Amino acid sequence: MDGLNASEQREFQGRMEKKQMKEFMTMYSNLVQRCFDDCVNDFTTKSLHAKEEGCVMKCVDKYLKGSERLGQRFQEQNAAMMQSGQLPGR
Amino acid sequence: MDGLNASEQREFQGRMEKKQMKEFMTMYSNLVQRCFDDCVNDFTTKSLHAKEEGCVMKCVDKYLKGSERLGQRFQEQNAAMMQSGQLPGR
Amino acid sequence: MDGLNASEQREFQGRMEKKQMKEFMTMYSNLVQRCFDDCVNDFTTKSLHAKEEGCVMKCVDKYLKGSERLGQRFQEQNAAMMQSGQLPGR
Amino acid sequence: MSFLFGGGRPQLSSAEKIAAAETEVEMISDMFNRLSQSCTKKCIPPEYREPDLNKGESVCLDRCVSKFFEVNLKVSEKMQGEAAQRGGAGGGMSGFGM
Amino acid sequence: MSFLFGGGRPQLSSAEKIAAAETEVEMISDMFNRLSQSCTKKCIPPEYREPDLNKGESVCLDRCVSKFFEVNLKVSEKMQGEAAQRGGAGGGMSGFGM
Amino acid sequence: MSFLFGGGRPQLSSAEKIAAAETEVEMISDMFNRLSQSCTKKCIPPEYREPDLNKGESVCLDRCVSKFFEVNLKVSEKMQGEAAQRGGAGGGMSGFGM
Repeated sequence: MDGLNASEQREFQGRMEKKQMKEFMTMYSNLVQRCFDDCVNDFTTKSLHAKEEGCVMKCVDKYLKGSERLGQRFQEQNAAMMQSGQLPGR
Repeated sequence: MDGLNASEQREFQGRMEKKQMKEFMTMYSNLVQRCFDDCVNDFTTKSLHAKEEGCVMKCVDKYLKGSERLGQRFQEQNAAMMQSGQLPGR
Repeated sequence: MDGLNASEQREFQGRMEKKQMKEFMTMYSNLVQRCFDDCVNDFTTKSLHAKEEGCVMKCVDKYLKGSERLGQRFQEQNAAMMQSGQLPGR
Repeated sequence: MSFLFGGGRPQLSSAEKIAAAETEVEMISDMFNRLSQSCTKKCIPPEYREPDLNKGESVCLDRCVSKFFEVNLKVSEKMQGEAAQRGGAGGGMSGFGM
Repeated sequence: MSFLFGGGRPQLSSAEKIAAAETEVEMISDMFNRLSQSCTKKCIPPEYREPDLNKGESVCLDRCVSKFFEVNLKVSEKMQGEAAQRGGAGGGMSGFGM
Repeated sequence: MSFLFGGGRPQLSSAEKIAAAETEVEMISDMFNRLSQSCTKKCIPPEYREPDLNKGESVCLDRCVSKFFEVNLKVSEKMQGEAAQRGGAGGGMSGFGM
């Protein structure tokens, strides 16, 4: 990312925006699938019952908070690693 | 998909055909992997035995029928959702 | 791959190199995730302990040897299948 | 998908419009793949005694699709609600059907 | 892969031929990745007592590859049979090797 | 990522430089996705009694990220060591941070 000139930077930014959109959609789909898998296991009815719906809501909240926390730690660790000269003994 | 003019539609169709090919291949690979995983668990021989082969055949049939049914229900639900003004309360 | 002329071959080779790089990265990520999943299950400490580290090292070795072996067998089988006129009874 | 693409964005180039339509199809197809994976696992036991879907499996698949859509809708509403609270753009990503 | 591309299609442009070759490689590589995943799970227990593959693991991997190819072939034959019955184009997708 | 791209390669075209930067971002994002998947599974039980992360879950996630980075570093060092032994180019793929 370092050696790019201004016009290369712009091109790169454009591609990153597309990627971010995809990342967001993947995150969203993971969220739906995970909360569905964990919360919905009764197929004697065709609509969600209250307990399942409550589970889904809590699942979404917890998942989003978890992702946020993981993202923060990841960035900290990544920054630390890059600053440390990247590799131990280098 | 709505706001595309004729030439945009053509370009879009072309890309969709490529995507359909990929979808088909993914479906095929999922099918092979799933039936292998579920039916083959004995590695004392190097060829499939009759029981494993029978399991694979039934697995393929059932999987294809299941996919077809899921596809139908999915389209129905998706159509219903789009018709209903998309979002409740909108 | 057969019907390509020289310049098509070059274009194809170029794309294959990019793909190989991606394959390598996927293999690397799979390796990290698998050895992490199998070896690290204690979160009462924030650093790896000796037992976990030993497990990761053995896991990496075994995984790489396994991948190599699988790759060899895969190529043999694939070659045999293509040579046999591809499909039984053809 | 106005939630994603900003319903009222003024003018998109051809390339952008095609890309947006493509993204929409990709998202629907990704959702279908995930739904298939989840519902197959939940409804079809890995024994394969017969090649046909039996009654129980069929009904289970049907209901599974319904419930998956409902979960998708709930999640989508919840996330829009939160985006709106944070002063987000509004608009609506109403599940698969854009 | 003639099953997919229609063996007797008359003339493909350069771009189409390259894309077809690319698709072929992608499919083979996808199959290898899936086979690796399945066979590693079935043959290598997650304990890692030693860094080498032991005899049992090695033999298991070899047989697992054979059986995976055989399953792929059976599935491919079955699907061609069904495509043919529906008056499909014929041709043949003979597993990984096109 | 000099391990992958060969630190000392002389001159890259614009397209190559952009592609390299893109690959780097993709790899970091792939690693984050895998870490998220593994750590969520290991730290958050699928019961969802309350909408917040409790203390135990929070601490578990923090430590899980640390340990995942450490494993990544160990694996990266090991593979560089082996590449070097085989007379490889040297350079260094130091985990996520390139």
